[in-house]
Formats: sequence, C-alpha cells, structure tokens
Amino acid sequence: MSSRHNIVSRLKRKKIKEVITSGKRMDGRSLEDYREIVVKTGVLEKAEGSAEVLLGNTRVLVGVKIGIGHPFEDTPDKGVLMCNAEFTPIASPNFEPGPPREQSIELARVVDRGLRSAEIVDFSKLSLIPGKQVYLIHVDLYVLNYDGNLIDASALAAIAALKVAKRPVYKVEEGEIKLTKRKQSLKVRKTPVAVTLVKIDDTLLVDPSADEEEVMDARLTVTLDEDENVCAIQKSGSEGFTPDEIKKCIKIALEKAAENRQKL
Amino acid sequence: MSSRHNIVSRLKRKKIKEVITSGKRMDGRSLEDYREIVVKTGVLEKAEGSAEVLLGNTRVLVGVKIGIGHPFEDTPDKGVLMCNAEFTPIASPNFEPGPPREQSIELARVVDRGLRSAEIVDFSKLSLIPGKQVYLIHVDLYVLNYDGNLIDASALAAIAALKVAKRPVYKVEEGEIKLTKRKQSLKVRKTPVAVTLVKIDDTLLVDPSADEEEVMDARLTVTLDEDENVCAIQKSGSEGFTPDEIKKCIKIALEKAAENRQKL
Amino acid sequence: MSSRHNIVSRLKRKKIKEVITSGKRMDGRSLEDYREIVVKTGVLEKAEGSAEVLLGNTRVLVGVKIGIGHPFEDTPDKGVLMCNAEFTPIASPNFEPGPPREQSIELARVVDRGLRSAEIVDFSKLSLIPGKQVYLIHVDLYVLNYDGNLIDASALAAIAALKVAKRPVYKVEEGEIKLTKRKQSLKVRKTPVAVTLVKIDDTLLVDPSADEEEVMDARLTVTLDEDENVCAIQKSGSEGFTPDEIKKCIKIALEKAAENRQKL
Amino acid sequence: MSSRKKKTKFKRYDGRETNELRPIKIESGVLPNADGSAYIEMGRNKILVGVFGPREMHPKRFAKPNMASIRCRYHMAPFSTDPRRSPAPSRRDNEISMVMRYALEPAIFLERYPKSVIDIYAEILEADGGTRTACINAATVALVDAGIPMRDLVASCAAGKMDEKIILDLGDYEDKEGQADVPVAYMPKLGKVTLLQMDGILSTDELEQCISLAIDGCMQIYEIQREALKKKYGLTEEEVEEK
Amino acid sequence: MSSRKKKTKFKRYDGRETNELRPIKIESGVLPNADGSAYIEMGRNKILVGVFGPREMHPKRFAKPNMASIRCRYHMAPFSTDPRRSPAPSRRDNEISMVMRYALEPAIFLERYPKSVIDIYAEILEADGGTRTACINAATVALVDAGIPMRDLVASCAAGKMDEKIILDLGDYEDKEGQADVPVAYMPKLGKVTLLQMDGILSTDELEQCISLAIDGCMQIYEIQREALKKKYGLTEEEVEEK
Amino acid sequence: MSSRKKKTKFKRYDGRETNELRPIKIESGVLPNADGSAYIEMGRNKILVGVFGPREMHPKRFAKPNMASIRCRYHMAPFSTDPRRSPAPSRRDNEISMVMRYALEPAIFLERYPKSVIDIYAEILEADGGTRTACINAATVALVDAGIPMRDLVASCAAGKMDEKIILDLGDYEDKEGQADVPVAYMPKLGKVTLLQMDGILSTDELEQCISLAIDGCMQIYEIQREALKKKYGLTEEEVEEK
Repeated sequence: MSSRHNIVSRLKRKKIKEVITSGKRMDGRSLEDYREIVVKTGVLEKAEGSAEVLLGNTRVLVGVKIGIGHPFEDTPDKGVLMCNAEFTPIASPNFEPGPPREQSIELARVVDRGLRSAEIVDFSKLSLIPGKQVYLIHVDLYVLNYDGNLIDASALAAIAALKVAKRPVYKVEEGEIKLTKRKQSLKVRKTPVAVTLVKIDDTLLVDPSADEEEVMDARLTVTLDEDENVCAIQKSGSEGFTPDEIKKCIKIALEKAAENRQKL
Repeated sequence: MSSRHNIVSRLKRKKIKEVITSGKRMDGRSLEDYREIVVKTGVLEKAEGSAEVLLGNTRVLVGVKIGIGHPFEDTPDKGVLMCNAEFTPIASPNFEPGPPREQSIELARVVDRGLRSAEIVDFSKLSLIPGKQVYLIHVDLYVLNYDGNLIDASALAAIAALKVAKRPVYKVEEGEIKLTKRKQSLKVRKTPVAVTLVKIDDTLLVDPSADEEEVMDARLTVTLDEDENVCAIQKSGSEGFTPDEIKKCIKIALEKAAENRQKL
Repeated sequence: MSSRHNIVSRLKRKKIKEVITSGKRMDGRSLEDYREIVVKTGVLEKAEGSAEVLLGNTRVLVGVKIGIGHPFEDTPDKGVLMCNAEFTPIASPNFEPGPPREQSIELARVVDRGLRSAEIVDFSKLSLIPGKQVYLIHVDLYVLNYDGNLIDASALAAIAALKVAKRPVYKVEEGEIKLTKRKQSLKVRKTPVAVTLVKIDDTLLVDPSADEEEVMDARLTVTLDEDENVCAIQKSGSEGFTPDEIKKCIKIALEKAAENRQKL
Repeated sequence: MSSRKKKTKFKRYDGRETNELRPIKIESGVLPNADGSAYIEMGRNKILVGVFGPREMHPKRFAKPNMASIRCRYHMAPFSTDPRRSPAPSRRDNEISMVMRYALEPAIFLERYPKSVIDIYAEILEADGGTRTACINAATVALVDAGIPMRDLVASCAAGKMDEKIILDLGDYEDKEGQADVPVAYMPKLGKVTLLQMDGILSTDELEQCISLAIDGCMQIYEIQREALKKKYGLTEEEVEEK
Repeated sequence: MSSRKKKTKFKRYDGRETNELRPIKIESGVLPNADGSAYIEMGRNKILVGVFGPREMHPKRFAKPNMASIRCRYHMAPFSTDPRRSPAPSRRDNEISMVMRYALEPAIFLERYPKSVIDIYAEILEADGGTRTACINAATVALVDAGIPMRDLVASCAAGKMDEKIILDLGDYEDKEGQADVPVAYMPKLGKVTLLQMDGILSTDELEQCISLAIDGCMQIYEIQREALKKKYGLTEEEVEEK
Repeated sequence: MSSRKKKTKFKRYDGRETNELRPIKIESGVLPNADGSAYIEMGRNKILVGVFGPREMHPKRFAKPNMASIRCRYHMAPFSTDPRRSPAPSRRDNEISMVMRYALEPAIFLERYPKSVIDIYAEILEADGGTRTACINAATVALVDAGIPMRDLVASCAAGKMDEKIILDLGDYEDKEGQADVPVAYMPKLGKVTLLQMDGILSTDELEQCISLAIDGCMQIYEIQREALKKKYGLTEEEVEEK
C-alpha cells in the first residue's frame, strides 16, 4: 500500500492532523469512539460457520471450514486452528490480486494469536487418532471493503463465526474414520476482542479509518478476553510509544473491548 | 501473444481480410478446407502411448504416461485422466519458456473436456484399491510448431495416442499393489474429434492458420464423437456469434469431424 | 552476479591480468598457492554436524541435519543425502535474497557429486524400512562471505561437518519407527576434497579470489579422494581448455587435494 | 403443445419447472471503494463484482494503443465450496477468467479508452452451480455502475440435460449429476452469443434446444439486470445502451 | 521487598534468576563485504546481521522521495532449528521481518538519505528463544557499524510468565512451555518502545510488570551494545547518538 | 595391441564395441518458426533444438554492451522419461542449461552482436543416457542453421567406465549401472574442451583415457554434424568456420 502514500494529498494530511490534535476527528467522532459496528452471523450456507462485520465502511466476511487432517508435529493430540487473510482486490483500488503480502499475513497472525492464546476451544477434544487425524478448523478472513482497522473488524468476525460454527462429527471405528450425520457446536469458551489504537502527533485514538491509518505514526492492538486478560498485543508503525502511552492504550482497550463484546 | 498484435502489419491484416471476404484464403484453401493432416502414432518408446500430428505447419506431439496414484476425492473408485499442455518455446518466437499461461491452460482443458465427456474409456475399470490407488493417465500435449488451430491438432493427437497406448498391468495382492509384466490396451471406445471455426468480418472458416487467428473476431470449437454427439464446445475471442452462425458452425463441424476422423 | 561485470573497473581488470601473466597475484600469492584455510567443526548445537571454513575472506558454514523420510524411488533400500546451497545476502552486495539461482544450484550439485561418487558413507546401512523409511542427511551449504572459490570451501566444510556428525538412532519395532536416545557417528569412510583452478589469459591458477573469478576465462574443479581417485569434475566459464591444460590441472589438483586434506 | 412444454409433470430436485430460473437478485453500487460494483444471488450463488477503471495500465508496455484492455479475475473464496478450497487460483479459475473476459468485451466501447485498463474482479463468496454465468450477470451491472459505456447488457445463464430432460439454469446438484451443461451469455439487443461452452454429451438437436432455452433465460435475466439498474439510476432502456 | 524480588528461591530451568538475562555477546564489523555487520550470541541464539546501504533503490519507483526506505529480512538457516526447516520464508518470518523494521526505523535519521534504501539482513544460524529480540540488538550495532546516523540505539529483550512467575529473557524451553511471552524493543534515551508483541495470557497488571521488566533488560543490553561499539570505535555516548 | 583394443571380446549391453558410438542422426532446419533448428537421434535420445536470434534482449538492462548474450534452456518433456516427470524445471535441468551454455559460447562470435541475445532451446522428447551431449551436438547444427557465425563446431559425447572397461558414449543403462561418466564437448579445429564433467570414481589415468576416448568420439560426431550441414547447404569446411 506504499502507493497510497501519495494518494491523500498533503493538504488533506495536514487537515486530518489538525483536527485530531484539537481532539476531534474528520468524521465527527471523538477520539475514543468506534464507528458503528454491525455483526451478522450465519451469512453463508456452505461454510460450517460464518459472520460478516461492518465497521463503518470496513467490511470483513469470515468463513469457518472444518474438516480433518494431520495435527501439528508438536501437538499430535490436538485439533488445529488456522487463520488465513485475503485482501480481495474489490476492497480497495490499492489492493492487487495475488498471494498474501506483509499486511495480510500480519492480519491473519494477529487474529490467530488472539484466538489461540485465549484457548477459545478445547483443542484436546478435537483429536480423532492422536498423531494422525484431528479436526482442522480453517478461519478465512476475507476483506471485502477497506476503510481502516481491519484487525478489530476481522477479530470480531472471526469469533462471531466460530461461535455459531457447527462441526461435522466424525467417529473412529476400527482405526477407520467415518463421517456421521451429526453436527456439533465448537463449544467456544472465550470471546477475545481486539482493540486498535493509533498515535498521530502524540494523540491516541481508537478505531482508525483508512485516512487516519495513512497518517498515523504508530499503531497498537490489544486483544482481551471477557476476564480482562490480555491475550495478544501487536505494535506496528514507524514510531515508538512511551511506556505511559502504552498503559493508557491498555486502559482504553479494556473499556472498548467490553463495549464491543456486547455487539456479539 | 499480445505482442503478436503488432507483428502482422496493418497491410497484411487488410489483405487477409479482403481475401477471406471474397471467399478464399491466403494459402489457396476454400473456407471449409482443412490443411493437410498427417497422424503418426507410436513415435516414442518410453511413453505408454504417443502420436504426432502435423496440421499444415502446426505440429503437436502427445505422450501418454500411465502410472498409479490417488483418485479424485469425488470419484474414489475411478481411474484418473489428466491433460496438460505445453507451448514449447521452439514452437514460435512469441512463446516464452515458463509455467502455463491462459492459452495453454485453455488448450489442455478443452481437449480434456472432449475426452472426458465422450467417456473414451471405462474409468471404473481403472481402479485398483477404491479410494486409495487407481490408474493415472497423463496426456501431455506438447506443441512443437505453432501455425494456428492447436486445439484440433492436439485433440487428434491425444485420441490417436490414447488409442495405441498400452498400460502396464498392476495387481492387488493382500492389499499390496504389484506391477506385472503384462501390458494392456486402454480399450478406447469413442473417438472425439474437435473442429474449430473462426469468424472474420462475418465470414466463417475452418482450421485457422496463425495469421487468421491473429485477425479473427471470434472462435468456436465443437468436439463430436462418431455417433454425431457433441461432447465439448468452447467459444473464444472478443466478438459474439449470432444463433444462426452457431447452427452453421455445428453443421460444418459435424461434417468435418467425420472427415478428420478418417485420418486416424 | 552479472552486475559485477561492471564493478571491477577496466583498469583493475587490466592490472589483475598483467600481474597474473607475470606469474604472480594481486595478493602476493604464487599461482599454485591457496589462501589460508581455517576449519572449525562442531560450531552449532542444534545441527547433527557442523563446520565452518574460512578460505581467506571466503566463509562457508555447513550444517548437517539428519532425520528420517522416504527413500528415492530408484534406491528404495538406501539412505538419502541431499546438498542445498544458499548464497545469503550478507555474503556480498551482489547477492540477493530469494530462491537459489544458477550458481548456488551448481555449487550444491558439484559438492553433492563429490560426496556421492566417493560413497562417503555406506548408504545401504541407513535404511530403516526399505522402500518406506530411511535416514535423510541434509547438508546445507551456507555462504556467509564471498571472496571466490566457494566450491573448495564448501566441499571442505561439508566433509568436515559430516565427519563430526552424530545421527540420532531410530529403531523399528513391529513396523513402527521409534527414536532412541542413542547417537551414532555417520562412519564417513572417504574424504573427497575439491580443487578449483581458473584460466586467465592461458595462465592456470588455483583458489581464485572474487576478483580473479570475475576476470577468468574458464574454471575447472577436480574433486579427489585420499586414494587419488577423481570423484567429480566440473568445467565452467565461457572458454575452453586444451587437453594438455586439463592434464596439468589434474596434476595440480592431486597435489593440492592432499595438502588441503591435512587441514581437516 | 406449447402448454405441455411449459407445464410438464417432471419436477426438478428443487421443485422448479424445466424452463424455470432459480431465484435471482442483483444489486448495484454495493462496494464503496470500487468504481462500479454489483452483488448477485442466483440460486445459492453469492457473488460480489468490483470494477476499477478505466485507469492507467501498469506496466505501460502491456497497454493497447487504440483501445482499453479488459482484465478479468474469477476468484473463489476458500469457504465458498465444500470441502474448503485453496486460495491459490486453479487452472479452472484461469480458464473461467478468460471466457468471462471474452463474454464481456463485445459489449464494451473499448475504443473510447485507448491505453487504459478496466479491471473486473469477481469474488465468489458462495458457489452453487453456474458461477460463471452469475459472475457475467453481475459484472455487466457493475460495468454500467462504473459508468463505462456499453453497447448492450450481457445476460448469462446455462441450460443442460438431466434425466433426459432439457432444463434451464442448472443448480449444483444438476451440474454434477446431469448429462450436459451449456453455459451461454447473450446480448439481447445485438443478438449475439458471447459465451458458449459445453460439457457432457448432447445430440446436435439437443444442443440447439439448450442454446435456445438458455437464450430465453438470458432474456429474463436481462430484465432483472435492467430493473437493478433502474432501481438505482432510473435509467431508461436507451440510456443504458448509450450511456 | 526489592531484595526478595531479586533473590527469589525460584530457579529457572537453566538456573537463572527471574530477572536475569541469558549470557550475551555482541561483536561488530564481522562481515568483510557488508557496509556494517554484527554477530550476536544471546543464550544459544547465534545470529549474523549485515547492513548494506544507504544505496540506490531498485526498482526506482519504490524509492521514497524524501527519506530512506528500510528493508528487513529475518531468515533462519535450515539447520538453525530442530527439526530442519525449509529454506523458503514462512509467514512467521515475514511478520518478524516487518516488526523488526518497525522496531528499528524510529532510531534512524531516514530523512538524511532520500530515495535510497538500507537493507538489513539477519541470518539466524542457531535459534534459541527470542530470535527477534537478538536480531534487533545485532541490527542496531550493525547499523552503527555501517556509519548510519542514529537517534538512539534500540535494545531488545522479552519478558514473560512461566509457572506463575514473571521472568526476563525467555529461552527456548520457556518460550514453548511458558504462559506468556512479551518481546519489547526500547530506545533508552528517547524513552520509546518500538517493538511490543504479546502471546499467551496475562492480566493487565502482569502485562505492565512484563513490559517494565523487559525495559530493565533492554537497559542492560544497551550497555552491552555500547561496549561492543566502544571496543571497536572507542565511541563515547554522545558520539553514538550524534554520529 | 591397438587391434586388441579395438576388437575386444567384451560386449556391451547393446552389442557395441567399447569405442563405438550409438547410432546417430542429425537433421537441420526442421522447425519452421525458429531461426535455426536441428533434430538429433543419438541412441534412443530424441531431441529438438530451436535457435532464436540474434534478437533484442528484454529487459534491456540484462544486455551486454559489447557482445551477444546466450541463453540456454534444457527442458525434458514430461513423457521423455520413465516414470513421467513434472514439467517444472529441476535443479539438474538448471545446471545442464548452464553447462550447455558454457560448452557453446566459446564457438560463437559473440562480439559481432552487441546488446543482443541468442536463445537456444533444447526440448528432450525422449531421453536415453547422454542427453546433454546430444543437445550440444544438435544446438551446434541449429546455430549454424540460424546463420550465426561460428569459430568452430562443438561436438560432444561422453566416455566412462563400466565393468572395469573404459567405454564410449554411454546409454541409459550404462549411465545408471556404470562406474563413471565423463561428458565432454570439443571444438576439433580449435583443440579446446568446452564441456567436462565427471560423476563416479576413476583413477587419474582412467580419467585421462576417458577424456581421450571421448575426444575421439567427438571427432566422429563432428563429421556427422558436417554431413548434416552439407546435406542442407553444401557447405565446405571453410564455409562452416567462416560463415
């Protein structure tokens, strides 16, 4: 997205910064306001679980597909969860078709860490033949429109899709795996929610729009579960945060995560 | 091959179109004449089946290799046939070495559809251990010289190579697969033949040369078996056909397919 | 490395050639002198074997990793040795990150041929379940600084690393493979050593520096074992050698291989 | 006889008549960042198409001196099928991208935008049978939504054969279990077929019946496309053509 | 209490105190062909970093008109881990390359070299826990060795939680078996955190303790970096900053 | 003794004498679209070589300012071997492409075509042992067929060792089962070896015997190449060199 650097004009950059420094934002929000969040679940029929999140104009669709396959070598008796993100070329004139780039890799990995650290499901119950066959949960993050803050929207859509997902039930009979006709919930036991803040000229603000992301100095995402535990952090961007700024971010994140969790 | 767009000069394009509109062709053929077709079979020793087709200056070599491997998931008890096409860089100054492009993918898929739809062999007899091991038939289309109409030449070479192919015979003994010394025909039961027409300024002509393909408006390939059944169709090119033109193409194809089948 | 062609200035090229034609070299060596060779083994803990070779400023690290996996189809009851070379981007301003190019492929393959032809280990003793599971020996050649003659340095580091390598011992129990706690030497029985000469304006010299490689006309590598048997040869470069020059190269290589073998 | 043809006793797996389309819904202007866009549901297909351009072609040497280039990308979301499919484009995807382009190009006044490129990206979110025809239907609406001048709309649907019957607009099950599938794209005002493929076995008579039935289906879809555009723009027929 | 904190009875798997760094060794100027370089051993991590540039960016259109670009590559040798890993870069490698870049950029006077690029290549020869922090430590020294003007040094180490204890600078085993890992990079003079990630579960209090402990570790590493540079250049503190 | 050497009792698997070439057939000008081409059968090897150029190099920055570049591609058809091989180029193919280029370059007046490129594409349709030598033989004839001025022809064949005998021009079986293989390319008039590789184990004496025997083989092939060119062009020896 380096080409975007030239897209927002110098004047616009200046304007965005001025407004923010005065404690407001271009779209009228206060610094700690999220845009409107809409969560729809069960929007797809072929996926085992699905959810779409609208965060202002940012739109992310998540499909959860559940099948069986090999476990990871270091956890032979546990099911596997994998996140993958695609920035579809319809989402922005600056996205190009092709294999995942740096930013979509980061998106997938940050969402993945949140889900994994929170131990959202009991993976030890998702093994069929230890070391050989376990349940595989694919969580595909599909960005349909980009207007900033993809992490928060994607993390919300991911947990929403997992909560409604029904996995096919396989059984093991004499060493052979057979698909039954039953479906079963994934029994999601935690709800991690990501809160992203950016810093622009020493001002902290939540839920950055695309324009704000473009002029930001640094970004911090804090993912929290409902017990107020932090389960993932990611700092990004070409500036640093003071330790006090980080504390402030965590405090805001704690509050916003609780608020946004209500949308599920 | 977009660079070819500049290679045939404007004058030449004009000339080709003029001649065709008058009902003749640059090489003296009538609109419904094929160039000379030569089919040679058994031209390779290591391939289980092979054939070379010369269609004027177009030259395609097909090698059939037969081994064993996994069936497709949706047809666990059937053998597998796979077509692959390579436009070798010796075939034209405009072909480049590298992975298959749009046109070679289309070539392979159109030939493949003809063979598959015609059910040229009884794939249910090519299973060894259902769901696990079946016969794999690789049909490799190797373009050695390009002078237009690769589909018809390749389809002809493919069916010729399959007809003479001898597969190694494997047997299953106590769950283990063993190679025997026997060879056996594939028992090809149908002979699909592709006929390609192009439209240039509302004139339809069969078997286009490279120059004619370059100036064509649209292309239609109709593949027929010996019972006059259509087993594949592919329209290509940046113009459309009227329904009447399509009917006319099918009629011509029916006649030409029967004629060309005689060359086998 | 084609861009290097412009890096050494015309004047420098002329100077290098002049000095060499007079029987000396820019760094003061005689034509048949190697630069100082330092061999360190056991430099890594996680690799099953390792060695680092300094040849003047050329620096190569070799790690040997030993695991289990499938044998090659044509040697189902033998262990497998595989060489891979990486020109890391820290080794030269002209090396770029990315998949292996022509030169690193050649490096790996020439070192590999020397080890394989010399039958440095008894691969038939490295089979566990014939046709299914055998020991895999990965020899990774990692170029850390480039100053010419990568083949000799890498071949030396490879055999040094293999000599000190300890393989994990697996045992087969009722068709299942189990890792034991024992480690065992690879029992290397031969010590192939590569000697590289280049020809510059009809002068032959050993152990070329980066500058000398840049101005060389042709290159010849001769790999010999301790019984004075040749186990690999590779000619490279855009000129030829007369049969007499080749004889001379072999004679020099015989002598230098014996000398360099002392460094192990 | 025409009444028997229309009111056959034969029922399709989803209860449709042989000549009945699946439920279809098209909406335009659904993507804020695209120059034009459309969303289609055709049976259980759920597809978003975004159009970008006409814009500068990069790298420039691929630009055509006297006309716009069209690039098409047919892409299936990993969760659009059962089982999950790899996000990497398959050979099938490449071929469909190409035939989509050939289906749409004849309808666009390409010569009005020399050296530029129009990108058409179709994202299949859920796949029922006939994704390529649904993509063409949505892409046409997205092109108009992008303000790109069109000679005609391109409407597309398939006909085929199942249980010895000629049927319109095959669903997933009919696609897999049927005897033949003939996807067609048609420009109603210009009377031209711009997509025609066939898979399976048909006599030449049956093939002609299929093409004819598919063109009937295209005529119905054409009206739905026009409705979708009217809803948004209130365009008259003439305006669509000449815009 | 502060003495109890420092002299706890709890012993880590390698005998360290909770707030004790692994043995660390940094050497600069180790690669003849690089413009700057450093070798670090941090625990069992063995890492070489080479810096090239500022040099011309190719292709030119990727160059930034008013500042230098930084490219970072975190790369693990196939033999650096157990079992062997493929030489192809993984998604993890891509992410780490990115966060390394973000950790280092704030310390470099990028605006002094418009249109140019500085390449930072980290080769992990042997991997213990905390490779990314070790890479940042070595890269900083390599940047100074390359004569690139720096606002501050970037020192990096992780803190985390294992067996309910907050611990400093996690080794491989603690990385895998621990409850949380918080890698931090810090610029001591500017007082800025330039890398912060977290994996695992921590209360917000514990998280703040981890960050604070990691910053303490960074302060120690900063001294070691300065020693490594002094050894070679005899630089004073001011010179490092202003060079 | 020389008669014993030539008429040994030892018979090779295909009945040849130790110093006997496999049947060989070269035809030039076989590809209508190439600037030069040749077809060779050497034993069961069946190979087509096409030469394109001298032509403009793309991208231009790879062109050499004062000479032509040579690009070689050694490529095996998927059906050329048993079992089928993947169409993607292997590391072996890459290496052979490179040594082929080095074998041919010394024979070409590269300096006559600055900034241009000559592409040499070898397609192995069927592979017996010694494909690289057969490719070089055909490529030489194809280069002359393309009208490219040559200093000399490059003739190529291997010698090796099997069952303790030094043998010429190894077939597939001898390649696999033999003790050593020494492919050689030779320019007879210039007296230069332009390809030399070795695989297996040989004493230095045996190696020299192999090289010497392979050069004898090259001399015979050289005559066959000249015949192939005479047949087409009626070239005299001088013309070949000076053309």
